[in-house]
Amino acid sequence: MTAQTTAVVSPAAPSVLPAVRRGGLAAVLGLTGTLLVLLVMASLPYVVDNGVTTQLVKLCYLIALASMWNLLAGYAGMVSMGQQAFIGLGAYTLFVVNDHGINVYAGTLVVSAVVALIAWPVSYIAFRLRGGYFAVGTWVIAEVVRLIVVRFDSLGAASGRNITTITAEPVLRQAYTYWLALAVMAAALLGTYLALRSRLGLDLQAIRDDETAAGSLGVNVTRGKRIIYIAAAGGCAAAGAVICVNSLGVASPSQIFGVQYTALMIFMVVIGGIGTVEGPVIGALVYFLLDKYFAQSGVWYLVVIGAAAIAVSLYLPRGLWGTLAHRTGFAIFPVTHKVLQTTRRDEA
Amino acid sequence: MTAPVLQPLLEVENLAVSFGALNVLEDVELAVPRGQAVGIVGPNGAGKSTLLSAISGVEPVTRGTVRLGGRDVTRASAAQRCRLGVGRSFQIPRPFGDLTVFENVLVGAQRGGGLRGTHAREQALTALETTGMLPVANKPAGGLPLLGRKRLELARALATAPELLLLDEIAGGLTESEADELVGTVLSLKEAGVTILWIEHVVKALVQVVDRLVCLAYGRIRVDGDPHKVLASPEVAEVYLGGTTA
Amino acid sequence: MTWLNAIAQGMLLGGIFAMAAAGLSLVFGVMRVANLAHGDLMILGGYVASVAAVSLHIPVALTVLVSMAAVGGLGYLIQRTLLDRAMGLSEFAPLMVTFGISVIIPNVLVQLFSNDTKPLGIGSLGTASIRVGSDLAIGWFPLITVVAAVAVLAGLHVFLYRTQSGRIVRATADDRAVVRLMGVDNRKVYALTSVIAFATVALAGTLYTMRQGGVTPYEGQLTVLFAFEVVIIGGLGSLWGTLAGGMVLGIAQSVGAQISPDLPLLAGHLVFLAILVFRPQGLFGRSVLA
Amino acid sequence: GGGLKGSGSSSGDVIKIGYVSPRTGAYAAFTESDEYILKQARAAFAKGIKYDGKTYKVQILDRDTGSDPQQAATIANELISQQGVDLMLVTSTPETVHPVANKCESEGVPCISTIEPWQAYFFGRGGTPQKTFTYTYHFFDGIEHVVTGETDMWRMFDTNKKVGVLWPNDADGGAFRDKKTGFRAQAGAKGFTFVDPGAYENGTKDFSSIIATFKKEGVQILAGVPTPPDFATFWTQAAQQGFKPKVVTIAKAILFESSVASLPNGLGDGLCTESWWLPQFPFSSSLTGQTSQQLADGYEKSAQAKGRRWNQGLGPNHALFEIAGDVLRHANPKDKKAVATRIGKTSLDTVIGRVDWTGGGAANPVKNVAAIPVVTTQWVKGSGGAYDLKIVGNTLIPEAKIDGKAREL
Amino acid sequence: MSSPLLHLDAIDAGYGDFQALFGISLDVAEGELLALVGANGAGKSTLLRTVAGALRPFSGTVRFDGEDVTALPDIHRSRKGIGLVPEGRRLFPSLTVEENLRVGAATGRKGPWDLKKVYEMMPLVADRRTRKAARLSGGEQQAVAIGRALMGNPRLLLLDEVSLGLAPLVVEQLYTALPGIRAEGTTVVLVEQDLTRTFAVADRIACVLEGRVVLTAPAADLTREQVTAAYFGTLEVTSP
Ligand SMILES: Nc1ncnc2c1ncn2[C@@H]1O[C@H](COP(=O)(O)OP(=O)(O)OP(=O)(O)O)[C@@H](O)[C@H]1O
Ligand SMILES: Nc1ncnc2c1ncn2[C@@H]1O[C@H](COP(=O)(O)OP(=O)(O)OP(=O)(O)O)[C@@H](O)[C@H]1O
Ligand SMILES: [Mg+2]
Ligand SMILES: [Mg+2]
Repeated sequence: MTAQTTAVVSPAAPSVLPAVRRGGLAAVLGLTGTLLVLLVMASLPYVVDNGVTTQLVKLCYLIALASMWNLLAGYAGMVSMGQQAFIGLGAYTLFVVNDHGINVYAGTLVVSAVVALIAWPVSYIAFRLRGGYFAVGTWVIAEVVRLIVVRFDSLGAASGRNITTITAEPVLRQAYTYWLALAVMAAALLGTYLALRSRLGLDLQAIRDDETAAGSLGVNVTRGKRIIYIAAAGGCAAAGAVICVNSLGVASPSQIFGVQYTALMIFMVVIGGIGTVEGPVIGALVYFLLDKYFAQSGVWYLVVIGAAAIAVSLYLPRGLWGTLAHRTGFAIFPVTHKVLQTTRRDEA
Repeated sequence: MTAPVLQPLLEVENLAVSFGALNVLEDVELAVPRGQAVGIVGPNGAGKSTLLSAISGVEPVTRGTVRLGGRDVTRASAAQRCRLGVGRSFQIPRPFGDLTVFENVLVGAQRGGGLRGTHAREQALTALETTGMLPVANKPAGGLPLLGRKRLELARALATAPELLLLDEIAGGLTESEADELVGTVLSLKEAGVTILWIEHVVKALVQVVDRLVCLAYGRIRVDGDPHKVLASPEVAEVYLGGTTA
Repeated sequence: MTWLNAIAQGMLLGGIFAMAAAGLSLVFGVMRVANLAHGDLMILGGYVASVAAVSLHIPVALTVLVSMAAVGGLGYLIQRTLLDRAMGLSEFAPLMVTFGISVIIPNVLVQLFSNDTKPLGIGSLGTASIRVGSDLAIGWFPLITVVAAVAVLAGLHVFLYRTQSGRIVRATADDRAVVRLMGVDNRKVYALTSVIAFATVALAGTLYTMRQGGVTPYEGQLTVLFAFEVVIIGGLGSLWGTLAGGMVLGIAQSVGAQISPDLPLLAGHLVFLAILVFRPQGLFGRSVLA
Repeated sequence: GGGLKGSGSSSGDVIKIGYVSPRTGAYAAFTESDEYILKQARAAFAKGIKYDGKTYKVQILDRDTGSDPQQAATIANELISQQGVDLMLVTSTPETVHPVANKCESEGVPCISTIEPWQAYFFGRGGTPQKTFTYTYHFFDGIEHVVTGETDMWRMFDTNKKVGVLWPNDADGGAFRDKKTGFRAQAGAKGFTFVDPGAYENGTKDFSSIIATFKKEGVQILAGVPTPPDFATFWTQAAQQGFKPKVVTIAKAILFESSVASLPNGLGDGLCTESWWLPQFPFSSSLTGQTSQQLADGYEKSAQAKGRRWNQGLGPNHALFEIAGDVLRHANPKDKKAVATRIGKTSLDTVIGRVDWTGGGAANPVKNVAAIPVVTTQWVKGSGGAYDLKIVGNTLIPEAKIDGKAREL
Repeated sequence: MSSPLLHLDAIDAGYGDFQALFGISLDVAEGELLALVGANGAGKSTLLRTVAGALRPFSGTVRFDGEDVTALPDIHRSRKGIGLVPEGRRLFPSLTVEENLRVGAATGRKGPWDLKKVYEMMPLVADRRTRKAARLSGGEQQAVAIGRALMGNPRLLLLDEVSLGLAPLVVEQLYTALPGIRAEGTTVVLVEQDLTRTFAVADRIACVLEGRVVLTAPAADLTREQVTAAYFGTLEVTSP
């Protein structure tokens, strides 16, 4: 259509329109602060001994995973129960890439791309389904992927496999692993943030709330969903590769392809606050700390985790960060728009 | 922009839509020239909303063609048609509940309107201004009362800068003065050259705007022509108006 | 004959799946709560039955009822104290609540009963079968399970689609606020439904435990995916669909096994995906609602 | 990396021993007696360990993996990098042992492990006779023991020597099926023929096609390494469908009494398995001086047992600490390389018999492995309904007395 | 004089921090038909919701049939005979039309309305009895929503935007049926924007402006001009 029909302006409309703010200073501060934190984290291997950084590897991949699930479910409305498919594929593709002589650190990038490419055809099956059908469907897809992967003897069949070619001396290797995990986390976090601030971000939320209406407003619904599905697959694969590097291999395919990863992601996202960029980070941090300090308390620890999941979802349904943000309107990564109402607005 | 163009903006030919055994629309033929405002009336369940859905691409058609400016869009998705200039409102509003009113409208400006950045924002704000929604721009759309939602439907459609605007019952539930205001808005759109297809049971509001009226009943177009003549026709009186003039 | 046997065994297996999915069909299909604790509640049902038999010396056949009553009662409590609130909050809240329950149940069971298998013996019934020729054997207990599944699903169907209470249950699932305007206490309706659903789950769990001879705390996860698959193949909200879904999955697995022993799970999953690609709303699904 | 900081190390006069085990989660049955073992070990090391005239305090840091390999890796990281452990002990299942052992190997921390067939441990982690490990050592039985134990058992009966096998598609099944090092390769030579229907998936709910194959082939001997729930399903269906082998020797699934007792209709009676440790064993602990029987009794009577009976995990997990004590007394505990080298030079009599990394041969098939023999045992239903494990074959451990007569099913 | 069927006294109500109603006092006598008019967002729906118990007022009392029902939840009010056709239809989408109607009867109240009578009154509904509510057109849904409320045999029927989305013919049928409904003894409170209709059926009209009742008077005593003026607050508040 021709551009001139932008003339929907009613003749009576005043020409001064209110301004729209999207974080403004807060966004700049938030981003700068985040970059600073990332920089500090990146320099940690020079400052503290590797006991600290090796622990942080787990935090990094947890944040990456939680962010990916939040992007899928919290922003694009795709409640996937099958992200473990891509975590597992990430780990296993790393073996393949590694076997072809690419080192595991650079390999992670390749892995992420390869798995994203695999997710593309998979999305055609998954997107036939909606709601509960989608959730269970993606779970089954993950099982199928596992059952196929374990048919390859070269991948260790059902026994798992080890990374055999990490040769660097321990201190350096641990630093590399940490930097890799940090990079994956930063990419997941900043990628999510940038995607959400782009036009795509708003599209996704519209799709989540009502696909039909979104389509009628010109949003290419399947394209938007597909981009996110593929991106989240790539992100989960990178996290899977980090997991694999961190534990120097896969000890059990049924574990790396296990649905408990999805349960964990849901847990972190809901605890932190679904549909906020910061929520998954907080959720991951909470889980990380719980795990670090209480995992040795035997089965009661798990009972407490279960009870915490119930309590938070019932009494802080927006999650920790979501509640805070809702009460104070504060955001480190602001993505919402605010129309600044001017005083001159009551003549009509 | 309303230079005489022979090609009608919208052409619907031999259109049929069915849901299983239920044939909701059959043999619908409709051509709307550029700049014209056409009203659609008809009994409940006649298939009016379905017709809008078929034109806007929300409902797949069973048979027939939909052409937009001469271009066959029967297979095009709703999003494609929107970008080609079709804007619509839903009879039963479908707001993006977790987004603010402004963001709801911004979606339309960015995608349907194909705009970015400040341009998109300005268009969205203009659409809100036009529909009187600016004061609630920052409210979550899910919290709007019914009529607010209906106005939001209109605002979103406007934000896509449509060439063809499909309206589904936007005047219901308005007081007389509110309805008058709405009529004014729609008239100004018409003056700006927007082609309009408007379903409305509040016939009084409708006839103030439309150049032509179509009565749809039982899936077919029964009467089509001058609004007053159509309303006066016995068939319309029988299936739709039921003796009273609203 | 081997193929006939494969199909017969598949149907018996299907009955077990359908039984395991019956309660889920009500909770997930009708009440629309993706109950992640389904498998663990089944296991809990098995534990209750086992304790009733071993410690309380209740005749094994009656443990089914004890388990249904106990777990049904638990369902009432969970619904009133946790799920009611969760269902009013968001779609994720019930998911998280059931996730929490699914973590709590097995770990409390471990704490109480250790990891050892908790037995529930049914004597010779566990191994008895009807022989047809040399290649076809129909186990009595699997047969009983199939009959129970059909009976439970039929009962649930009649309840949901033929009685006023059932209609009210479905209406409540659609719009919990509006049923109140019709004088319906949505919380009582849900509590009733939960009692029925949990009792059904307990029945399935007890039969499962009897079939295995016993139960261990972490076994719940093993069956839960099958149950979800069955409900989805059949179509959400359709009880007959659940029965059909069980049969489809059972036969797919056993025919897959007939082709090669490493195939049954894969075959079942692939049939599941194939069905959904062509019928995204499931076999008997009332197509997805807005 | 120029300024990179290395590990924080523990203080000079405390030896830190890490002990990683799946105390909760799916594999917890193997480690039921951990609390008791740890209590004993702490008591035994309370006076410290003396090396080269210096007495070191001993601190045991026990960690639970929740049966999760990622958690195992995380814990290993923590123990190594933050706690600076001097020696790592890890037990039970590849999912626990591999992540920890791999970490130790790559960080240069000595590590001793057990309760995982040694082939799965060694070959599964990428070891070959040429490419051995420097820091990580293992002691446990291997397929060759199972083969000997089981074939001995089979030969006690008059059968057609046709063996049907249940080898699932998992780590254990894979190790048993392996063409070069697996079960079939070793037992085939002894005149048995094998019917292997294929690598079924764990969690299979219908075994009728496998049962039909066994029936068709006239299988009279059943063997395998199924998981407990899978075996329960299989064995029940076998009974329903009239498959009655004469001898059944099953590893893993019937390790624990409760899994045997819960098989329907007394189907557990007469099933055979191999045992790596029993109270009947004529060995005693180098740490506490207890005999096997005393260890079992001590456990059953202890508060930590909470009324449970002894289990097979007790022996090897106890032995881990025996070896740890021995190694640390004979090498500079603060020199990881030295400790690792010392493990490789250890040959110790423990509560599960001799653990020997020195001699080569059957007891030391590859550098990092001390192979532990097994006895063949049969579950016998006692009068009270309880099941007892009777030794029915002792070829590999002749010192262990036969206390039951093998009988056909 | 007998006490009014519905008596509202100084009702303040709203949503969270937002107050929508300010000190509303209003009586509706048994058998009466009261029409509520007012601009968009004036608070009419909020008022009806407060009466039905779907919304609890911040302060004030609601009396029904002489009894203080302010603390009584909606469930019990509907059993006592307050029936609401909610704004936006709110049908049960997965149920068929007939099932929707049957659920409406869950109030357990005896009375004139049953399936047969609803179908008789609204042929539009009768023709679609086996169809899923989710599949209905907008007007069809509205008709079913009215039928569903009637199935509860209310003593007090609250109709919010009753003719919204209905074709003139159906509106006509509905208004033709109204006297019949009232003849059964049902009291009606109606929100209707069509003033011609309002004047034709209402006994009394109440104008709501920004959460306050600014005018109540018998329909016969009012002119259209007075009512429209009340919409904009340009009319002096007259107490009835
Ligand atoms: N998805 C569907 N499946 C089955 N029937 C449908 C579906 N959508 C609409 N219908 C039916 O098609 C008919 C036409 O519906 P439509 O919404 O087009 O009517 P309408 O003319 O807009 O009526 P109203 O004036 O009441 O809005 C209705 O009888 C409706 O029940
Ligand atoms: N759920 C809600 N949450 C917050 N505010 C609400 C809600 N519903 C209504 N409101 C606000 O309460 C006020 C009164 O709304 P109400 O729906 O009662 O008006 P109404 O007179 O029925 O208007 P309409 O003619 O638009 O239906 C409005 O300002 C509206 O924005
Ligand atoms: Mg319509
Ligand atoms: Mg209203």
